[in-house]
Amino acid sequence: MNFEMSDDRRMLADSLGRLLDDACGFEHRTKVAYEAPWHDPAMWSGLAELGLFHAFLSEDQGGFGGAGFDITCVFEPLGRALCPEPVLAQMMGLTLLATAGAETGPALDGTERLALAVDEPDAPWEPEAGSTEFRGGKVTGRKSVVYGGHVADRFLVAALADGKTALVSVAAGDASVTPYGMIDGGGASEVVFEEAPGEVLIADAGAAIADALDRGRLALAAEAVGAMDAALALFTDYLKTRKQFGRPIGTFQALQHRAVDLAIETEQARSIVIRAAAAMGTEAQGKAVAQAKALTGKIARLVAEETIQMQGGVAMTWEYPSSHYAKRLTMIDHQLGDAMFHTERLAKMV
Amino acid sequence: MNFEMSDDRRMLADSLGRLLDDACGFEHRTKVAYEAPWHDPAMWSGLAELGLFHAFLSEDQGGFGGAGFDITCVFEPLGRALCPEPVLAQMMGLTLLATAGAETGPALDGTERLALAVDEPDAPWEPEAGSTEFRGGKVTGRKSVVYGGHVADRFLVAALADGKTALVSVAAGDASVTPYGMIDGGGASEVVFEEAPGEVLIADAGAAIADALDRGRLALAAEAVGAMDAALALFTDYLKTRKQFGRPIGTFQALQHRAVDLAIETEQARSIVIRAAAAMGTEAQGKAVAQAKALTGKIARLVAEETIQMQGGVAMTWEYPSSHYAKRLTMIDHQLGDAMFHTERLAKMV
Amino acid sequence: MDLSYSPEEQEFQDEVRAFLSEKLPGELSNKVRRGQELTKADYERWHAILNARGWLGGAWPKAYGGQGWSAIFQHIFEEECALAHAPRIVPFGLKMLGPVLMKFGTEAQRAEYLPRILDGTDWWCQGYSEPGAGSDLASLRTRAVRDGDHYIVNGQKTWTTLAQHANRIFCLVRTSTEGKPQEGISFLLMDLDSPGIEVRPIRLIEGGYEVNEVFLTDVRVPVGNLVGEENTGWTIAKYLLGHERSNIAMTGFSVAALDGLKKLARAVRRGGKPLIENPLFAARIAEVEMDLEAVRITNLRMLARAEKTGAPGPEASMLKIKGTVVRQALNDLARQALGPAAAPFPSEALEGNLALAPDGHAQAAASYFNNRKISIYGGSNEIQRNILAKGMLG
Amino acid sequence: MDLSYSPEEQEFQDEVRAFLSEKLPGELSNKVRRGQELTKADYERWHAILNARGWLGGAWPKAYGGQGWSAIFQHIFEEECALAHAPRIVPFGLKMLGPVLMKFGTEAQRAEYLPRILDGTDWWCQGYSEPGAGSDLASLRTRAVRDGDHYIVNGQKTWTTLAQHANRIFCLVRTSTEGKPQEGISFLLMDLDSPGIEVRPIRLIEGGYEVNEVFLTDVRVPVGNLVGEENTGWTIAKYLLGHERSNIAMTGFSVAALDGLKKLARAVRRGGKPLIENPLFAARIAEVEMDLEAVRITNLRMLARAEKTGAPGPEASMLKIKGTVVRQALNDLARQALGPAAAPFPSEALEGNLALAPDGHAQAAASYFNNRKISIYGGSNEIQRNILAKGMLG
Repeated sequence: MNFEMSDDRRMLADSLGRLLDDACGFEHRTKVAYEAPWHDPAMWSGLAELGLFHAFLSEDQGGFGGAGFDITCVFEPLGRALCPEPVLAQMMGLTLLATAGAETGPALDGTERLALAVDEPDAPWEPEAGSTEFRGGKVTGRKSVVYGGHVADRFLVAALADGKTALVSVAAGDASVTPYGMIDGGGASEVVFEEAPGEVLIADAGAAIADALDRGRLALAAEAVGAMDAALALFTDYLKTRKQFGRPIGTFQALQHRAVDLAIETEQARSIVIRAAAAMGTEAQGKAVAQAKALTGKIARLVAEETIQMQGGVAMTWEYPSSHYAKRLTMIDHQLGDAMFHTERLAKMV
Repeated sequence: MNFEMSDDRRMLADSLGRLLDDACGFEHRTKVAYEAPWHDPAMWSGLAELGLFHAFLSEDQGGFGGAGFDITCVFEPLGRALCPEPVLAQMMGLTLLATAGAETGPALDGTERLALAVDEPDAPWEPEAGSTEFRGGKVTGRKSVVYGGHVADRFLVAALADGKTALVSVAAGDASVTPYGMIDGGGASEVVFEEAPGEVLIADAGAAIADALDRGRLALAAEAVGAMDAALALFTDYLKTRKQFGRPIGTFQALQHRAVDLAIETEQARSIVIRAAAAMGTEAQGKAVAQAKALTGKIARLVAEETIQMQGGVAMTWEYPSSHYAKRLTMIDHQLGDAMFHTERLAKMV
Repeated sequence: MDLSYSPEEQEFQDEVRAFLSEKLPGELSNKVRRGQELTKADYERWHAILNARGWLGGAWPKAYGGQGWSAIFQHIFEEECALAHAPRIVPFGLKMLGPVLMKFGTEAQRAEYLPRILDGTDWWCQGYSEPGAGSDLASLRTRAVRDGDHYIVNGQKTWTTLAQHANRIFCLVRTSTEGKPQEGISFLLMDLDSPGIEVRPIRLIEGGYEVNEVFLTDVRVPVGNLVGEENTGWTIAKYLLGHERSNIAMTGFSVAALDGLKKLARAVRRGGKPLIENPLFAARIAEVEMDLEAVRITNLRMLARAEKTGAPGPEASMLKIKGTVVRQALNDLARQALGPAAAPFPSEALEGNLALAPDGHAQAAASYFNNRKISIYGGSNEIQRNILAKGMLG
Repeated sequence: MDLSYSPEEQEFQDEVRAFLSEKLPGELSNKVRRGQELTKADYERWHAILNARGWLGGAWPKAYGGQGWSAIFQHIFEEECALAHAPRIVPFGLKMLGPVLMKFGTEAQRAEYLPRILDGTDWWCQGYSEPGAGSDLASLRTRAVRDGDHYIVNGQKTWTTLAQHANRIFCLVRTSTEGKPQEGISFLLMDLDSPGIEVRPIRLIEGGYEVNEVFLTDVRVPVGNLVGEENTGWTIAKYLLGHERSNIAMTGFSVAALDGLKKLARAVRRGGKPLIENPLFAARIAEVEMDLEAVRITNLRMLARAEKTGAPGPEASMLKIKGTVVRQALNDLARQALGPAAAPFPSEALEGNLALAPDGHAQAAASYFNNRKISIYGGSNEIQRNILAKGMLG
């Protein structure tokens, strides 16, 4: 038993943390996160140069990582910094390209940007339930809230082909893309395919997509833990320094006990993410990831609501970073299945 | 709009309260509640002499009440006193006798004791789902956890007859009755009918039983409010007087805020019971009663758990009345459908 | 026990409904229903419509141009307005300063200001909170120093709602530093055009602008603008807080929001079926609904008691807490119901074929974040618990 | 990162499992699984079986007859015991007094008492709490006054678990009233047979007897029974509290309870189907399960840290809180699952054809009520929050 990060991962996480301190400071981050194109090419290049994307693939696949803990050691710092870059989309895309045995070089070095086009307006989080079709070499359908779609060069699309869910590659130029920003910063897009030429990467892609989604969920859960840590640090600092009725508000017992509960729940979140990271690639993956996503989603919302409530008005303002953590912590639950969605999946496994 | 009790009801509630002060003091109550026959004939006679049972029927039916508020104004004091007598069973039984147009005199004056035999081991809270049968004038089947069954003279049994749920009257002597006490005091019984001679009171009794159950649920919700009031009174008194770290524990803010939440929730419980009482006999009855039973069930458990936790060890002891309130408040949710059961019913109505 | 309105009250309810269906402009109710920001002109338009009917200051005594509504009439009016998605009445002049002037103002102040509140000439805002004095209001530090016929005011106010639309502000200011902090506070009226006053907007979490900072630098205020005696401002502030209890539970808004939520959950699909058929989601709706139903009755109980005794009792703080919690739970479920579609910002950018949310729900996430405020402002729920604990535990 | 046990630890785990499957008497494990009260003989029987294998004091150093188990070995042992429904080891001698004597006792005290703990000659109980000193332990008032070679002890202890089976008690007593309350406390060993000691049972909420009051009237205790220096008892008490951290999260019990709950929910029917198919109930199980899984990992993290640094860190208080909450949630669901069948008391009265609950669950409600204690004793969850707040907020 060992809960220390390996030296390699610690070095990567530390380098990433330093890069984000420089390239993703609060003011710059807020600007990038909320203004078109919701993306900073320099930040992206910095991440790529760090070799970040190589951490998502195994050595066999041309990377130097690929394990669950490689994902979490990257996404925790991204969460702490509220980094708005579409690293999640790149990670899931790379996973699928590697599974398909397709060329990963340009995506690994960050020159090609990928986005996974899975959700549809009436079928969020359920790739099998979509109605997008692939027929005669062409894709037709609509994908909704495609994270990273605002800057993607290529879409990896879940589409029905011959009664199966296939993974089809479509160049961004062949789709109609409507980019937009998100309430918690960063970008996404609506993507409409009308007879768009596509190349099948995996003909029967159900399992491959499910695996990529699981890796994405693990990443989001780790990102949430990073954001919780940062939000709690701001919050405890505020409780220690802000005075009301002549003393720091952190001396009021009712707030103390609620603050402690947030700290406990954040440790719970950290633990369940460790559990899920360790379970990647094993039989336990599906259940452990669902637990991690559901529990972090629930706790993230609690941290968001309670840190606003206890800090009061200031945490309602745009100028104070706490509000942005609250938004990210809340909206992270809307990606790749919310706490209810995964709890329901788990309820069927009990 | 008027939230005052009518003079008649207030007089009845006051008389009942005084009677219970005398006849159902803590020590005597605990003895009766936990020792066979789990019943005190003197207390029962006292209740009957007060005319209590007449409050459950309308003037048409030979009583002087029968409205929702007649039920709540009786059951709140019963809850405050933790009265273990099977008044609930008598009330539901009387309702059904009156609906059937059967003789109610002996039950009204308390000389005949009734019990409604509805639940079965594999079908709690669902009279339609039972497998007890009525055929050729005989009842066969098992009814489980029949409240009041330990002292009943007569059972009103839900039984399948000609594809419908009928209400059948069976003399207690014709059934095999196994009486027992309950963890929260008072008694019930297992009742097995083997070709027991029965008389059909209502041939198609689904609606009549549903109405009696609704009235029972309202009664239990009101009883819960009475018990909450008493439990909170003990609790606030304890918080004011018990000292730790040199001051009353009621001056610790973390406990204060939780105490306040209990008071707020108790008012919520009171309000939803008022709502349900007012809805009796209207189209809104089913939904309002389900809301009252579900919400009071949830709040009753909260009050039970929190008053134990905040009072600490003393509230874990048999000698201190608080523990008995906690038991009743918890177990009341097990009667006539728990919070989950009714929430699920409501979820289908949203 | 009787939960229904009297015949007179029912008649009034019908009257309000008829009025709303006839006079409330669809443009306004649609904006409100969709959670869109209202312009100054929107508010003024609605105020004028109400004033024309004599209902803008319906709760004011007839002597001051009102209808002398009872608490129940006022409740009926506000609940119906909320159900119809009418813009809320801007409360600072009508519900705050008005009653204060009636009780503490001079004849001259009443004559000057009250008519201008009703006819829309003045838009008041409230200068209570300061950067260092939020929940602990009595620690405020904005100073007003007497200089002949004027006070010279220096300091800073914050969380000043809709100050960007206002031309006047009423402030709590410190006129003495002796004794307990509560004892040196005065209630002062100011013209926002006065030299030395600067209003700076504060951007809120969801991106909107509805509150402001107000900087006061050597602002000269005529002593005639003092309301009540010098150093009695705390009494006035407490009166105002105790008085302003109508609509505290916001049940009208919540009933409307519940209705919208159910429609939303019917329109949105999950797992190939309407979300409302999902047993977990439907159970959550059912749970909020029973809580709301109970709050609604507690609210009526408070009104009935206030009608009898003149005082709302501790239920006011309970209603503030539970009413806001229920309202926020409804916002939370609406946000959740949208799934991924809740995230784009601002969602109106996506229209026509690309619209993501059913009509009226594009702002679900923004409304959720914005409404975190309701359990903070006007005495946070923690402050309400302190108040209740004092009553309960001494 | 590696969550799995080392080969050596796995081997030990296998060894424990094999031992339990061979040596744990079915009568005992059935009683435990059913939540029935164990007799003194039951406990003694199990202790003797363990002692024969050298595992009763497994965590004790070899010098004192133990195995010198690491924290992880200890955890493995306790988790496996819990999963197998073994009786819990009575902790007062083995986990409390033993380590205290090893650290603070004299050679003579160790030689006299430690072997008698292992061989079952002595059954110790703990005299900490008093009627006026629960969470505020330092305010205890039981006095010990020196009289030659003896202390004369007067006072009252309460919540003394299983004192009815014990022949000895270790007590915190006040030997000085000077200075801070913590400074005048001593740690004293007593023979329960001493004249002047009376043990009176306390009946608990669910009807059982497991705690007692202990009345001390002019009890003469030889000064040789003092552990450590006079007036240093608080240090010993704190050491004991900090030391006794194994099994604090009770995850073994909870995993076993979760397993039992799932079986129960499969056996019980509601609406014509097994309860486990009810989406609301299944979701509740899923929620507790994920909480438990997280507690389990937090527990392992604490063990790994303790192994490295020797100190459990703040996780200990976190585990106490969350571990008890999860355990209680499981009790709550089991009670709920039974519906009406949870209410009869004592349920064992109903047997054979009339049995109401599936095997092992007749005591579901009683266990639920009894386990409300776990968030109160050993430093209530409120006290744990105070401790954590101090670390977090200074």
